[in-house]
Amino acid sequence: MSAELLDLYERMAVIRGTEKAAHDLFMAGLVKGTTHLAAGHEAVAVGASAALRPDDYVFATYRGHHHAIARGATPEECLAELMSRDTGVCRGKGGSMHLTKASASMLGSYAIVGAHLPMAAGAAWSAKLRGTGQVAVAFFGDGATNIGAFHEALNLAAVWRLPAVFVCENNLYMEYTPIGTVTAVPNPAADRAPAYGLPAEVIDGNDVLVVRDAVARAAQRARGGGGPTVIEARTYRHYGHSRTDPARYRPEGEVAEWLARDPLLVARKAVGDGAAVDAADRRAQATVRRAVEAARAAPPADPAQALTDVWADGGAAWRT
Amino acid sequence: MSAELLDLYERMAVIRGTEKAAHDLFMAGLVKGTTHLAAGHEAVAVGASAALRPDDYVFATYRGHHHAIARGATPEECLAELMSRDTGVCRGKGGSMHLTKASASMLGSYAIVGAHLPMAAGAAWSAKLRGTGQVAVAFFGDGATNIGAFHEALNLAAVWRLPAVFVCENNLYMEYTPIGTVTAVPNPAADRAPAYGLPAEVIDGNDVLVVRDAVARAAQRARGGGGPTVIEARTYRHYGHSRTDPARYRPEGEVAEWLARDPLLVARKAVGDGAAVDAADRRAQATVRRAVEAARAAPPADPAQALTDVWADGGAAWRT
Amino acid sequence: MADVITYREAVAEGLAREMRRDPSVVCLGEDIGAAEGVFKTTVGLFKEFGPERVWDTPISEQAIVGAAMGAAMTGLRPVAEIMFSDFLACCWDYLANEIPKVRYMTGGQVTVPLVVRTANGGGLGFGAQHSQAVENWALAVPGLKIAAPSTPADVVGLLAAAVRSDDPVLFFEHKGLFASRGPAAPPDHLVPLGEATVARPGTDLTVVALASTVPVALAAAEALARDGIFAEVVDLRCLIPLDIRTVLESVGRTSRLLIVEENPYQGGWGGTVASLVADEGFELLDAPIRRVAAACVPLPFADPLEQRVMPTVDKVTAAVRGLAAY
Amino acid sequence: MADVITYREAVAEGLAREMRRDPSVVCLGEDIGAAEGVFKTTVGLFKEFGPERVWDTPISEQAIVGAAMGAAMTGLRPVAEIMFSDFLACCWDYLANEIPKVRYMTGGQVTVPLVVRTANGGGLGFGAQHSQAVENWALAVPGLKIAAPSTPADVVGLLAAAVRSDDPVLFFEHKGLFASRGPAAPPDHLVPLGEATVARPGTDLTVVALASTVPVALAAAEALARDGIFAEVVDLRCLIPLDIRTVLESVGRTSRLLIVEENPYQGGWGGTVASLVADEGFELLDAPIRRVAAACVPLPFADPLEQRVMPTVDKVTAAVRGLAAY
Ligand SMILES: Cc1ncc(C[n+]2csc(CCOP(=O)(O)OP(=O)(O)O)c2C)c(N)n1
Ligand SMILES: Cc1ncc(C[n+]2csc(CCOP(=O)(O)OP(=O)(O)O)c2C)c(N)n1
Ligand SMILES: [Mg+2]
Ligand SMILES: [Mg+2]
Repeated sequence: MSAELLDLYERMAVIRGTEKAAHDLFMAGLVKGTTHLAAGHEAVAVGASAALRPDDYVFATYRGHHHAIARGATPEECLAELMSRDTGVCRGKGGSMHLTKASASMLGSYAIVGAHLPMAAGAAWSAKLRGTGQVAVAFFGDGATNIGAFHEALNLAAVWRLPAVFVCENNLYMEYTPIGTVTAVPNPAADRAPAYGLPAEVIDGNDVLVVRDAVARAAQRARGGGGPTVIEARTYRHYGHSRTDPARYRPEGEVAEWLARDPLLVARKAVGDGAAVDAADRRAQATVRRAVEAARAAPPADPAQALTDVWADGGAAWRT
Repeated sequence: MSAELLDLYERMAVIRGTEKAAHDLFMAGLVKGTTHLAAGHEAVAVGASAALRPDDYVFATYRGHHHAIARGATPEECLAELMSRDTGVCRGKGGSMHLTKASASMLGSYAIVGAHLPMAAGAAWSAKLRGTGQVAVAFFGDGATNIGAFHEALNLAAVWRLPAVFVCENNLYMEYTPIGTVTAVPNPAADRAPAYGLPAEVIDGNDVLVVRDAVARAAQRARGGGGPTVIEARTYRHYGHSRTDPARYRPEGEVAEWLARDPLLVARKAVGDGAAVDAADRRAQATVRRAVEAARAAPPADPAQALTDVWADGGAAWRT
Repeated sequence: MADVITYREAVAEGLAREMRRDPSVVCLGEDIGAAEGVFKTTVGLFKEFGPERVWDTPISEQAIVGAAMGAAMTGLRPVAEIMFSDFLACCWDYLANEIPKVRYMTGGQVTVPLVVRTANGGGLGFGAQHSQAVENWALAVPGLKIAAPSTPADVVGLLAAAVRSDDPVLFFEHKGLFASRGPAAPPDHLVPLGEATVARPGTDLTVVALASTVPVALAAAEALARDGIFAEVVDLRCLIPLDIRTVLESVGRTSRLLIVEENPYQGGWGGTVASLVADEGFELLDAPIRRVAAACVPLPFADPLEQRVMPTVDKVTAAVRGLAAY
Repeated sequence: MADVITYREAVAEGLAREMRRDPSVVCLGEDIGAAEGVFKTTVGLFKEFGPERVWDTPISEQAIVGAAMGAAMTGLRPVAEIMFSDFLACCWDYLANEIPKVRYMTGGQVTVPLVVRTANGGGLGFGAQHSQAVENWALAVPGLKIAAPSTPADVVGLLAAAVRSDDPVLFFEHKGLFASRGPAAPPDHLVPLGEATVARPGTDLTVVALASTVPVALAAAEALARDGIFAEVVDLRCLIPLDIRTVLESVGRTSRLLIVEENPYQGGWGGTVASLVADEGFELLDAPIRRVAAACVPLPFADPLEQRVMPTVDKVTAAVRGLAAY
């Protein structure tokens, strides 16, 4: 039994539990707006994080709970954000779609599809110019591969040989529409990599070790001056696109097949030691329980916060 | 000697002469703003037009004099436009960058790089839905292959199997910067085609027959329901990017090499009959001379025109 | 059809009516076909008109709107959906530089009869990138017509006008109104572009509103009437063409003007209305022109913060009282 | 350095000063390096600072501004060039939805100290897609600072403030002013963002102008002075922060306000200024607020048409006379 794998399992379980809690809190009317659960995608976030340095930059999407937590945002501050608490990781100003933990180099969750890929290229450019050896990673969906920013970012990163890693979480669907119906190639990210002279891998995104290893290879290449890599991690979301979506458009057989390949099950099997995994599950549950309690007990977001933080001086004044 | 080829030669010579006139008129202070001469690119426009139906749609760029004339705009109405005459093809409202001859299915010259590729996809979509058998062709520069609209247009056209042809005029430079320094692949258009599952050809853009044949194949494929094709025509501009550019950034040897491959020289050789070509040259010169005279004699653009044609009712009212 | 329908249903109804009437009307957008729209505003269309008239697209806003433009130039009347109006930023070149200019810059050679529909506005806790009222971006662009209905019947009537218009129309559906109800539109209902309406007559002051701020203004007027302050509420319905005549006539009766906008003050359409009145209606005014607009901040996620930022009935009521007492 | 320099030279000078001062300042854009810029506004930079500080990019406006954002979040101070301001439409998502919002929506966790420079405005016969004054698109977006200098010295001083600002700044250089001349900026010249200046004092009426309309207003004021009409010209210099105090003080002295904008009337910044004055300065006014703006059409190519559309000295002079006689 590998201690590292068990640890990765527990991290995934914490994410799973946190999102389950978010879902329940939504149903209880304590979370407003919308959420895009990443349940099923945990291995991508946890595997990648295991391969990265703490100061490597991460950019994620509106479906970003797993990345925020994998990079070091606490379940409590994430749930508090969703529940509009003053202790939320963005003080209630971001919400589910914008979880950000800058102190852990998790530089944001962005809700305009594809927009963060150029930002990641820019962070990689900055790392290169400053000579820090940092890598910048962008996580994005299959649907994001058809938007212009994807193209521009990959070309720029390739030409400037930037230390960037582009990780597509291909979960087969955009919101409700299968990616295959609107994309001209079978692997929406990997099949585009040659257009930028970039290496690509299609990997099993539900196996945390496979993800870890692929990201490690890409990060090493990036740090060594070898430029960007495209990784297409095949995975699946357990819930619908967002809280309003029952996801009926997905064939039953497909859902069952992927649930059987749940990243937690895959990791559980790989650990081999059922008792150890059960113990990890219990620890994860306790972590989540404490987080829920703390978030519930936290003070509500402060309306005065609405008029701060537009400018670097902390304020929002636009006129004299 | 092929009569068709001689005719194509003469068409190219008319375009060359018209642009030379535009240049001279600029120097004489009779053309304002800017011009982007296509001298050197004539074979692309004339070769493509020879392969297309009169009702096939064409979309071009700010470097579009050759396309407008090849599709049926007269030298006179083009020069009149450049000279701000009321008889200009756009009544003085477009200028050099926006030559358009809608009645000849030449649906415009667009000055935002890459913007017209989605439009061409849309025209192809419309042709397909209306069942007209028309094809839509977008001509664009090498530099346009790095902008997001290129990516989105090619993917959409591929997925919807639209009757579109994407013709890149690769003249090796953007404004002043060599395309190779900012593009991750050697053939900026053709090497991207596989990313959309599209066939591509790299062709000699200075040989009018080569262009004609390649576009004919692509148009046939498109009309037959085979979807879009990417054609990358290698060519060269004889002048700088625009009238203010002496183009010193280009190595002398490179310029000389390409001038020796001037599309008019290539066609002249292929025709074989020097006397016939000389006669065609004389006819072309006469055509241009008449056009210049007519444009010079035309009335200036009418300031009242400034406030028309915003809306389909002919007016510009935005309030009651 | 029911007597009362939701704003959301009105969108689908308005589209269906036009698609039945004119076979050249086609729809395209993300998830609008088989899935019937993320906001359920295209329910029934795919079933009735099939995949040749209702097209699911990739996430390619530039291709969606750019293709709509090319199609509109060549014989179709496309209705493109941009899911959230914030995403207009992803295809802004088409809305700002291409679609509204091509008719003019070709000297009238081409016409672009298209509609771009989009879900606009905040109040639902969707955060900074899914909540903006962006009609002001469009207002600054010559060549776009801009409609923003506040009631289900107006949705149907303005959509009919928009689809039939030979000019490009940006059609803002307000997310916060989708669930609201109102009388269904009569058959063949058509509301011409550029005609404001007096949503509630009054004598003491004019409140000009648009889309989501119409119900806010009406609620405030209702509350104030109980205190003997009678506000006239003008629903602009369109920003371009702008029916300033109706506003000036109302101010002629009331001598006081309050403008209620969902967007921030700076750059907002209220500035255009205010400056027209401050010029052409200067002599009519007995008091300063006031505007209730959003704070100049991105929209925050949390409810209490969002309420602090956006115009509310309380803020409008307070502003009316202040102005009436001036 | 020469005592008098061009506006164009001032841009390169301003950039060089900041790059010398702070090694974290880097430039990126199309043709700005080896070619020294399409408008020759980056002359000398590549030679002095080399390819590690001055980067030529592909034609990828989204990547340019998006990468600048990522770099600004991680320790650099990028200055991105968007060649013509019309092309901001090609990366509008970054200017409208990402750069100005990320600080707020992360609760202040990140800061985006960047400058986007761009050549703005018309009058040169560049046609509809290369001539717009688009500062109003930005005005409607909370979170962007907006500078638009009218003189070479202000170019240097405002550029210094912009680069040093920890907030994102959209910096509009006016194409029509590039060839104009003015006194060079003294060493360490800095003009704080958000401070208007009285470009010419006067007593009879206030003319508020920006960038290209400042010389137009000054020329009109000069001509009118000969007839005994004394206009005070306020050069706003920035739209955000907006120095409305200086405007209100001036109107307090003159009681009359004319606003001169290059953009069309609807959606223009003049509406924001007008509505602030129509509210907070209502009692100061002895006459309607007037605006000279462009016609609501795309910019035409031909000279006589462009002149018909844009604000000119004659139009301003006529408007001042009308207002002074009111
Ligand atoms: C530019 C843009 N267009 C559309 C949307 C609406 N939208 C949000 S998520 C989504 C689907 C994205 O699919 P994918 O990239 O596969 O990511 P997933 O949600 O599957 O993780 C869409 C269309 C958006 N947020 N941004
Ligand atoms: C979106 C956009 N970015 C930048 C420009 C400025 N610009 C005009 S032409 C040009 C170079 C285009 O190069 P290419 O596509 O190779 O065409 P060519 O001029 O060589 O025919 C550039 C950068 C523009 N018009 N549009
Ligand atoms: Mg997906
Ligand atoms: Mg080129």
